[in-house]
Amino acid sequence: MARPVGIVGSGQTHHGRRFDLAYPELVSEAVEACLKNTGVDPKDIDGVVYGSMPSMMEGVALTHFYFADALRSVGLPILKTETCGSTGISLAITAYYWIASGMADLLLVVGSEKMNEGDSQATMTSILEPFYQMYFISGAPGIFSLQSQSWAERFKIPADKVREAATRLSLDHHNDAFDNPYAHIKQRLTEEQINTARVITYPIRLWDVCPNSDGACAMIMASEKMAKKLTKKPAWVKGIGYAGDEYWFGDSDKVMWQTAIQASKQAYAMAGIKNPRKELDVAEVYNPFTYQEMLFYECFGFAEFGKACDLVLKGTFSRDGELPCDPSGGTLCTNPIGATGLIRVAEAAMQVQGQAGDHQIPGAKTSLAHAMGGVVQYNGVMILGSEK
Amino acid sequence: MSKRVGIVEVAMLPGAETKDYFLDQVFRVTKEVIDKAGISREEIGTVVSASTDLFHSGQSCANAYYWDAGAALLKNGSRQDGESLFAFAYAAMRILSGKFDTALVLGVCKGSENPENDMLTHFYTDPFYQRPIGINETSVAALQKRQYLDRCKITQEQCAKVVAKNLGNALKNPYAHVKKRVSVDQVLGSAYAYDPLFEMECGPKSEGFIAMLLASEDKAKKLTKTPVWLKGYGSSMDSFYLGDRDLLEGQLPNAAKRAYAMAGIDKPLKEIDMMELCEPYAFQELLWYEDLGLCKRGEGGKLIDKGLTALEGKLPVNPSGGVLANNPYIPRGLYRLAECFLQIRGQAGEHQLDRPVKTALAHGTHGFAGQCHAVTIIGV
Amino acid sequence: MNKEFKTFKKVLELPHKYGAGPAFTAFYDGLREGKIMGTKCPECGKVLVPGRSMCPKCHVAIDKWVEIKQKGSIVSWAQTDQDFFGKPCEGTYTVALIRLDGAGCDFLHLVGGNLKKLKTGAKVQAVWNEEKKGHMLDIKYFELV
Amino acid sequence: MEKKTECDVIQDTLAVPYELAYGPTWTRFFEGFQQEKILGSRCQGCGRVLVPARSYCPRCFVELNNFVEVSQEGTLMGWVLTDYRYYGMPTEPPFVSGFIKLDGTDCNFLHLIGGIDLTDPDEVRRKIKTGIKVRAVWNKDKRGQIMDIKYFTPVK
Repeated sequence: MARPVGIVGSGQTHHGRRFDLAYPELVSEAVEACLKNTGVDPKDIDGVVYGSMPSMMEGVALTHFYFADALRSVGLPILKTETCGSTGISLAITAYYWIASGMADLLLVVGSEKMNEGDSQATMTSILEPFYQMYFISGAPGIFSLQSQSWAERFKIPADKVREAATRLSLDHHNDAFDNPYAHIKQRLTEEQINTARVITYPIRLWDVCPNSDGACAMIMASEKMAKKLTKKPAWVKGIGYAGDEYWFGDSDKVMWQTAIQASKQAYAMAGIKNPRKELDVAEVYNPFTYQEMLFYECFGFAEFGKACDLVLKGTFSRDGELPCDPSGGTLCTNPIGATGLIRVAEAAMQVQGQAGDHQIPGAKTSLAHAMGGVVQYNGVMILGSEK
Repeated sequence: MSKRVGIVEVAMLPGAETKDYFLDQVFRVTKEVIDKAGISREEIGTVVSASTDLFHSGQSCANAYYWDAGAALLKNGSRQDGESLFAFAYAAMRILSGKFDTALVLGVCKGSENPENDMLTHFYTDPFYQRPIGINETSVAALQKRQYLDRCKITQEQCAKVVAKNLGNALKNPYAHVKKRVSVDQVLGSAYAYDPLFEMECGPKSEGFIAMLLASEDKAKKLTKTPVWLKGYGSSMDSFYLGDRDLLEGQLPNAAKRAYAMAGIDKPLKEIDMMELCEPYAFQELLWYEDLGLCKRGEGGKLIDKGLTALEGKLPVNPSGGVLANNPYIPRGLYRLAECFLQIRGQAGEHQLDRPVKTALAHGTHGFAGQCHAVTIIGV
Repeated sequence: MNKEFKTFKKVLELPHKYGAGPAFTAFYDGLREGKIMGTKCPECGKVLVPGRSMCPKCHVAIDKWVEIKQKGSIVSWAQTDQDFFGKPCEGTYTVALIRLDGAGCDFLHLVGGNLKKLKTGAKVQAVWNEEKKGHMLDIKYFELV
Repeated sequence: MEKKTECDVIQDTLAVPYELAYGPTWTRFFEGFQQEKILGSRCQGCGRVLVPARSYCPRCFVELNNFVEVSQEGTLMGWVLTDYRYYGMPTEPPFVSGFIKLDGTDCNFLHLIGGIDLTDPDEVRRKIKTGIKVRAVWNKDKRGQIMDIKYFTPVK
């Protein structure tokens, strides 16, 4: 059996357009906030795990060098984990295995991105090789639009119904973001505004899509002994799942998406969860696009295949619903990519620690965090619990 | 929790630049290690790779590209950016956690497709202060060497001896990229890359594709009669701005201290049988001797003068020819470890050392003047 | 593999806008006025140049700016006549770590002018361009005194 | 010194050149293009026909070294209309990317859908629907690259 691993606490930057700080200063803002929130003595830290999405976005190669001081990693061992969009959750997973191996007791985990400094569309396109795929996948909106349309088509869901459910999600998340002090987009919207907003790639409209955010998230993870010393209420890592499929987009089914299904099943099995909708109290699903969010609900077993729209419209995933999803406003309202997955974990941890403030789901004991990355390729899932 | 992690098998491609397709090369080396170990792709527990985005690959999210070619399809895998010994360490951690029985470690870098290393390392700089000054890894190495010559009274001849030794060793290594015998005089007669650093003191730009299979203690014993065990690991990071650092008092002693403590080593010179050091610039090998505790500060030159680190010396260093002979930027740390593994196994071929190797040390470094170091100790 | 296969040449062009943040903005403002500005850490008292928003050792926020002397001595230097990517000047390129008088760290810049007596430990002083744009190279180079 | 509320921004474009190797499989695939052929590979393990041609099957993890010509007609499995410019775009927008299951193959092939007026999104939605049959249209001038196929066009 692996050693238990707990999350002590975290710190985030105020996400948004942050030209008020140079990049290392932004990283520092999250690190210092985390140390302050957790009361950890930096001298006790055994190592640092850092990652961002791709170096291209930063215009600096191998950014762990650049941020070495801001990360407080000087003189410490470091691991630099990068798995594209899923980097954030992969960082938490890295720290989990590092501590579970017995090679560390207390780790600082940091993810960051300054999306507004680079050209995010160009970055997305540079993920694709120039022999074949690069020409046909017009950045993230293009690929997600393709995926969502295939999903609606597969289960014969009428376009109006999908639109209505997507609008509901957009409305809910944008409202939720007002209760999250760190969220980027804080915009009161009406159904009318969402439904008639500019089309990005049909059927995806402006408010169905996440923003480009600058931001960072830092988290302290610890062995059982250390976690108990540092906090009365750690969030324990109960389950982990991660999977990736083929690079060539056309090689695998992205609707009944095997990596999303498998990652969640692995995590549920490790955590002993049989009925996720009943047993989970809250989920932080990586939702850069409203349409895709529903596909995840189905792959994760929150809804039967083809039925997510119905449950969304019933309010199952709203703040007061059976399984509240993304009460933080989610990725839809805040997306500094390299930090995004880690923010999901940090938010899911705060929920089971009862420290989520205005967006706390009362009595939450078990939560799920998720991130996605690659050419619609990777899914990572982490289950957290208030009990070990 | 697994008590130990064993290296079961390794496969790698030579460093010479080819016009082969990147994914074909990843597949070939992965398939080879799996076949050698006699297992199926399905049996592999996890895959941890090392590569880098964009700058040393021309592609963002490079690991997405080679995910399936690297046997990771539908596996719980991950990737380390920049340093391949990080990937090794992370894979070992995954096994030690008790969650996986086997782990595949990959290191990939297609140097032939990239512009010169100096162009890419120029982008390690911050855009505000160090980039406008135009530095890159080689010019910073020259700054480091100047201090080494000035402060420690190391001579140019001593640095050149490292080149002659390592390239001499590489002649018999089938995986080496640069194969030519050079004399100390030839090195000293070559042009300066940046005064005081000679061009012939700099590593080449090579390709690297390497796959290594790790397993838990029980599984390793089932898969091979001769597993080689992980004994110690340590890494350490230095400050970013060059002006904030003392380029001669870096972080390698810290990384080594951690690895030695884990391996229970007090006297490295006595207890370690061979070393593979990462010396993209020849003089650094001498500096690393000192940092690793083989001698006092400033005495690295004496070690090479005495021939202590030659093939037939007391502690051979870089029998493979080191990074001067083969420099696939990202996987070069893993190539060091692979050489240690083969030497311990007695499978190094023509350049097999003429005495038993029981404990070996592999070192990786990346960043300006060794901003980050990783040290791995393996043994029987 | 003897057959030579063709290759695909591509140039990745990456547009960037780098936010300089408060510390570099203040440092550049200093350059615009012909001053080299550093900061003094309230905890360890170390003077760092360029100035920082946070001490890399003590991790405390710094906002005490001090003007740094424009003279110092060469700690290390490297030199080439060749062209290379990112070269900021014509002809001989000499990059150096310079310990400015009173500073607690080395300053990275170019050395230029008459280089005959160039050696480690040599005294240097800043030479400025007439037009100052708030850029590292507003200091043209450091020349031997 | 006075604290500024506005910080400096440095603008810069990095241009980094790469030279990527096609290797034997892409070379053969694009040689096929020059003869107006689309080549795939059949995996001897799972029996799937994969297109573009491959040197290995990602699922069975066996080496593939056969080339089979596949049909130039197929079924549209998904599509997206892009009406913005971006780095690396194949042609001036608007354009439609499609996910095409070529007859007899076991994966989806990505390419453009064209040959119809793309300026009116509603018109596009009436003509391009998931499930319709499409056929490859070739450029006259072939350079041995993916855009030698001009696009796939709906079959009447």
